[in-house]
Amino acid sequence: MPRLSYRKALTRALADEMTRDESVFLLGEDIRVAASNVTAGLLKKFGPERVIDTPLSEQAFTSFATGAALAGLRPVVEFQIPSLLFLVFEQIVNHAHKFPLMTGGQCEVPVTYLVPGSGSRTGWAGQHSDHPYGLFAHVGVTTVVPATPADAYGLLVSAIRHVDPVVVFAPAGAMDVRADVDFAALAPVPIGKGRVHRAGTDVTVVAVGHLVHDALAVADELAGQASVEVFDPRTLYPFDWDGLVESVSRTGRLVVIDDSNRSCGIAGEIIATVVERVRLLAPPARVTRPDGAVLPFAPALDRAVQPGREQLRTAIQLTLKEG
Amino acid sequence: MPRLSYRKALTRALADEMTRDESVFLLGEDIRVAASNVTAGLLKKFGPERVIDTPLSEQAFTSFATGAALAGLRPVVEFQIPSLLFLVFEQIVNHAHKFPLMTGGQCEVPVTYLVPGSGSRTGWAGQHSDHPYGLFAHVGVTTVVPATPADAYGLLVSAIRHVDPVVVFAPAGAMDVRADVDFAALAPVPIGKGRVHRAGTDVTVVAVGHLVHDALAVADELAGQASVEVFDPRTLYPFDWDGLVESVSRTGRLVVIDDSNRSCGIAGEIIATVVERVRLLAPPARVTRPDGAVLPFAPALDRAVQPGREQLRTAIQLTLKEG
Amino acid sequence: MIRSDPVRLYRTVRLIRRFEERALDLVRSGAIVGGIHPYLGQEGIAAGVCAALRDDDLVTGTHRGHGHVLAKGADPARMLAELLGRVTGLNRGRGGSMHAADFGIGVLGANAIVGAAGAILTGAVWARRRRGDDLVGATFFGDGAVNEGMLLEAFNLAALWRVPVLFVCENNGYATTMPVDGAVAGTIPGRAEAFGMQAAVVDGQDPEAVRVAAAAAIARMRAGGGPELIEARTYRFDAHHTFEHVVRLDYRAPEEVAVGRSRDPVEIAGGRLGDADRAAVDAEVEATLDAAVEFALASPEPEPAGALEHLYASGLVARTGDA
Amino acid sequence: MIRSDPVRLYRTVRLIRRFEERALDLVRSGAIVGGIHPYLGQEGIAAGVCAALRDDDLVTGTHRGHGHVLAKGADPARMLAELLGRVTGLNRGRGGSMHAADFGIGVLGANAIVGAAGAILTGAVWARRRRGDDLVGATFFGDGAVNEGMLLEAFNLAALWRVPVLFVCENNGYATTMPVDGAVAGTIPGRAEAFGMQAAVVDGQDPEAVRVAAAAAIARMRAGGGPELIEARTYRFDAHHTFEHVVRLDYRAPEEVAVGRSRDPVEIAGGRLGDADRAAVDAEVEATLDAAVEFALASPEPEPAGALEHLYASGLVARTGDA
Ligand SMILES: Cc1ncc(C[n+]2csc(CCOP(=O)(O)OP(=O)(O)O)c2C)c(N)n1
Ligand SMILES: Cc1ncc(C[n+]2csc(CCOP(=O)(O)OP(=O)(O)O)c2C)c(N)n1
Ligand SMILES: [Mg+2]
Ligand SMILES: [Mg+2]
Repeated sequence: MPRLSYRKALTRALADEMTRDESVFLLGEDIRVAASNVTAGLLKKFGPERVIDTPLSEQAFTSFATGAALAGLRPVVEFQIPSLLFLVFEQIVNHAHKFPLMTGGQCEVPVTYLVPGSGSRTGWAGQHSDHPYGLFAHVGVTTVVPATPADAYGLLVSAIRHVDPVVVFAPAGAMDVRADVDFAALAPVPIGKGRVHRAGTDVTVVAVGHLVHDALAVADELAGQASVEVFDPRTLYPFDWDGLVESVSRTGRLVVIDDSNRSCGIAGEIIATVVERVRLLAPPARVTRPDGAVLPFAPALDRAVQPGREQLRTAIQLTLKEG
Repeated sequence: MPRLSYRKALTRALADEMTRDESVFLLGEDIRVAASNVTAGLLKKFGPERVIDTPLSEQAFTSFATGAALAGLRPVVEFQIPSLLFLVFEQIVNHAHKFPLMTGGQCEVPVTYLVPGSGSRTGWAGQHSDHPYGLFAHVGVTTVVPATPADAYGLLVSAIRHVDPVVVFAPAGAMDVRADVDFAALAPVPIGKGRVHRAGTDVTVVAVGHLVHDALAVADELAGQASVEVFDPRTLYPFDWDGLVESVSRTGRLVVIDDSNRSCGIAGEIIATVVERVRLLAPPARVTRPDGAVLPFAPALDRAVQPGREQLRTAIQLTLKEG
Repeated sequence: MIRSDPVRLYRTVRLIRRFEERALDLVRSGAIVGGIHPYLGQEGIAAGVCAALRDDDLVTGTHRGHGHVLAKGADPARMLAELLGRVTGLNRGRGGSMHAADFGIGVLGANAIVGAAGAILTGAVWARRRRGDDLVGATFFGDGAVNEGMLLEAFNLAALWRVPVLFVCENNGYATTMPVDGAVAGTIPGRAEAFGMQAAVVDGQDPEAVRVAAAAAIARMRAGGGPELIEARTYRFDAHHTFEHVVRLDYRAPEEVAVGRSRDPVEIAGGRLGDADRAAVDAEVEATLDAAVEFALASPEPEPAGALEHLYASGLVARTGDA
Repeated sequence: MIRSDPVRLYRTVRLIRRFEERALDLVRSGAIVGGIHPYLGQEGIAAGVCAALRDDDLVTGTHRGHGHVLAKGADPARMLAELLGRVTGLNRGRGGSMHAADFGIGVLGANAIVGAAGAILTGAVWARRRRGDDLVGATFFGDGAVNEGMLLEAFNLAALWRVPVLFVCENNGYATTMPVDGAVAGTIPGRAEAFGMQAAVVDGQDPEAVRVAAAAAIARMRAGGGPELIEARTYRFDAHHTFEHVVRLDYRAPEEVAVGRSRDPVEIAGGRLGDADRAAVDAEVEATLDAAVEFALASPEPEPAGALEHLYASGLVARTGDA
């Protein structure tokens, strides 16, 4: 089977949707020359009317996309840096998200916000290394974080077709992942549906984004000691609670690994919802960034702030011991 | 004892700190005439050099405050609407919050962001009724939500004296609360310290902001059936985990009521942290706004989206039945 | 309306005036919850601009938006029902005064966030033109909004991409209580000119003068010109918001208010009609509004169970906030 | 520097040039992680402006900020150590290239968010003056930044409150790959003039011309004038960011680059010195940088255990992300 990289999967999803649906167009900074590499080749294929470089006016172009969506188009807005989402938070949350309810159902806002390279890009330091998906899960904007090339393709396609705004985080730690993929089998991945990457019976590990690969590696390492199920929610909001509850009901144990700040993050939400619905055999555990984390520049410090395999292994082992 | 309203407690805190410390000044929209009523009388007392009306340039004046704080002053920035915090999210999170770490400890950013009337103000609809304190708890900005006049005074004083940025949410539902207060006993309330408003033995109810009063009312109603402890965290970040764990360890049961969206909210964080540290007798429960809530205009709909006493009563009763 | 039509213009101005006066009564009686931002005194601007628009053109309004929505042709009965939070309202009672929208007639909504709508309208007009509709747009905002960065970004985008949007600044001298001279460095037309836009200043109290200026700008825009700005000088006759009827804010001298109110757009437009014509219009407006009030008050309130209808266009049902 | 001092000016320009070239070597060797935004070609602007400032004046830089920090007087050894993420760095290795700061000499930091620093500097200068320090500030930004609403808001605040800030726009023709003509409607000086600021265009390749223009503006500001803007026309000799050394982006014709590089500030400043003087400066700079590289490379890396030191000025210790 041919290999597909995560990055190229995103490109392919954009190209396929632009081909399928004339109303899809791209908006962003340096997307013509494809500085992020995700829009590579698209200018040539679809022309400058559908691959539009914007001035550095994130607030205006985000709301411009809202307006274009209200008028029936399907904009995909690329953001070069995850923290640019802070800059346009008002435009997404207060407008794009709220328009359908506030107008009593008069409109739809089908915008996709794409963040290639979210989380730490080693050496880009404090203002370029955030992973703010939890913020969108809190306000209730559809949020997906694909882990694999096929899911990157399928979720981006679904995001573009979705009638509500969707934020697509493509973690820097996943962008270079490659996988054997049957191109003919590439298909939309339903929003709100998780995926069991590896079945197990002793503990459910929920891993978000690139950390799915770390979770799989740790599960392999521990294979002799324990049977670890790895659950990838893929969509953080709306979350596949039924899928997860099914898994945890079987295993009775829960560990979450998530590359965002601890307090009020998605890992905490997962634990809270699970303990509301399932009686666990042992206390749940999570591995996250610390509270309030800001990523320091020096590479060793940057890594120290991100959740890692070592911590996950310890968390799993602790959970297995208790109960 | 004299009566003090929550609103007047905020005014008094501002006046006392401005008197005590020349470096404190106020910045905001319509604060000279005190449209929110919180700055009433301060222009006359402290003059236009310390009570400064700004143009409608929230981003610039928020960062202006950051700069002034870097230069040794202590700005208090008033925001008329909670969702204005969305508009300045980048300025607070990416700059004010990150400067100390990113500069390797070269600076402090002692800014207070004051939001009088957060949450629903009935009839102000979708863009004016948010309660986004969970967002700040996630990014790690110090966040306080006082429930009583004395705490409003004491926490605002502490916020102003704090060397890091602090967001002070003064819920609309608490602004008209009055209490008998010994003025001589008004004092700073430590940041990060919760308060047991009512001791109990059967269940710990954690209530945030104005909902503390609802929780106390429900606890009274249920007095015949159960002994309810009401815990008011007062500070949401950094949270008084030790105080809460102490309470829940005694009662063995936990219910949280919080007027913000469910997913990735503070209620979920409270449940997650508690179950990590305490073995409960029954599944914990929370009463919150729904996921992704936008407050509709019509008053009955607005109320329907906010958590209320009825729901809290049911949650407590369910929790008591189980286990 | 390329030609002058004094009767129509007067009818619009009169309709808005009397609508507002009826709405004020309903605020006083408590039937309208949350109050309104009365448009009294500024009617000539919405009337004049909308008279120069075609039915298929698009507009966005402000927090002070009743006039914009009515002038574009919304049904006063459904508008009033919206202010009363009834299911028959334009937004099915979900929006209220600050969010009234009527997509069917090109009203993409009043908007409660100052300066936010300009970019949205720019995107919508651009998208509709791209889809082949030969229309233009007009976006209303106050003198306070020209200090919002997001609006200035929208000026740039619209000018750069030559999107035919008429930026209509209603300069009523104040942003709430902030005088324009205390907030705007430079001039309002100067801000548009800085982005290469043509800008004009017009007497906002004279609906015909506004119509002429708007018609000229719109004609240029329809002929392929870029966006333009009109600063309409006006005066707000009443409170910033009806809360001022309860809490007196001291920022406009009575003499100033008297001078401001002396130039009344209703009198100016009415003075151009014969007595009989004017009386006929007045009677017609009164009958329309009598019916509107009756309709609105008789309309049912929405069911609380449906509080979150339309939250997601996708039909996603959000998790409730219950335990 | 009210008078011309060609030796000093050349020394600064040459120092920045050679610093950048050394840094590029260290990027290529992998010693500097994450890459840099080289300031090559633009040295004359930082050198000229900083030559017109006093030691106690304040500046902020950009993502392309090495030149600004060095020209204001930072120790090249500690600056280089910062780029290498060493504890001896200006920010103790926590900031890196885009956040280098030296509060002791009035450098409130480079800043990785385009357009963000202007309001911060405005607040800082205002605050220091209010505390009795008779100083001014200069904030550097690119041609892309003039499309950011937050910067335009800062123009307004500074002009309105007459804060003596020199807004220095380094127009190098591109924001990453976006040509200035594709992004800026109107002109750059026109944007400042719209807010009532005086604005000048200067040849950014001639350090002395920059110095003269900056000195004139600063003299007016010190005499009580308001903020001013200088647009310095320049050309970026190298990549937007060193990632371009790896991934070729196609947006500048080789002929254009050749023309751009033909006016070299180092040659222009050097040409005003006698050969001996120039050689002496060159030798001095080389010695300084030899020592700097040696110092930086010999400096220890920070301990991962201290990754979150300085996260809170209050000393708050954040919860870790471990289970
Ligand atoms: C971004 C934003 N800032 C502040 C407010 C609160 N607010 C509502 S209306 C208003 C004044 C607006 O003034 P102007 O733009 O002149 O319009 P006017 O009210 O005079 O019609 C303010 C400060 C808001 N709704 N949005
Ligand atoms: C607000 C914001 N938007 C986008 C970026 C990503 N980015 C970094 S530098 C840059 C280009 C900046 O152009 P300009 O202001 O002209 O400065 P130059 O790089 O040419 O020196 C962009 C888009 C950013 N850092 N901040
Ligand atoms: Mg106004
Ligand atoms: Mg540039």
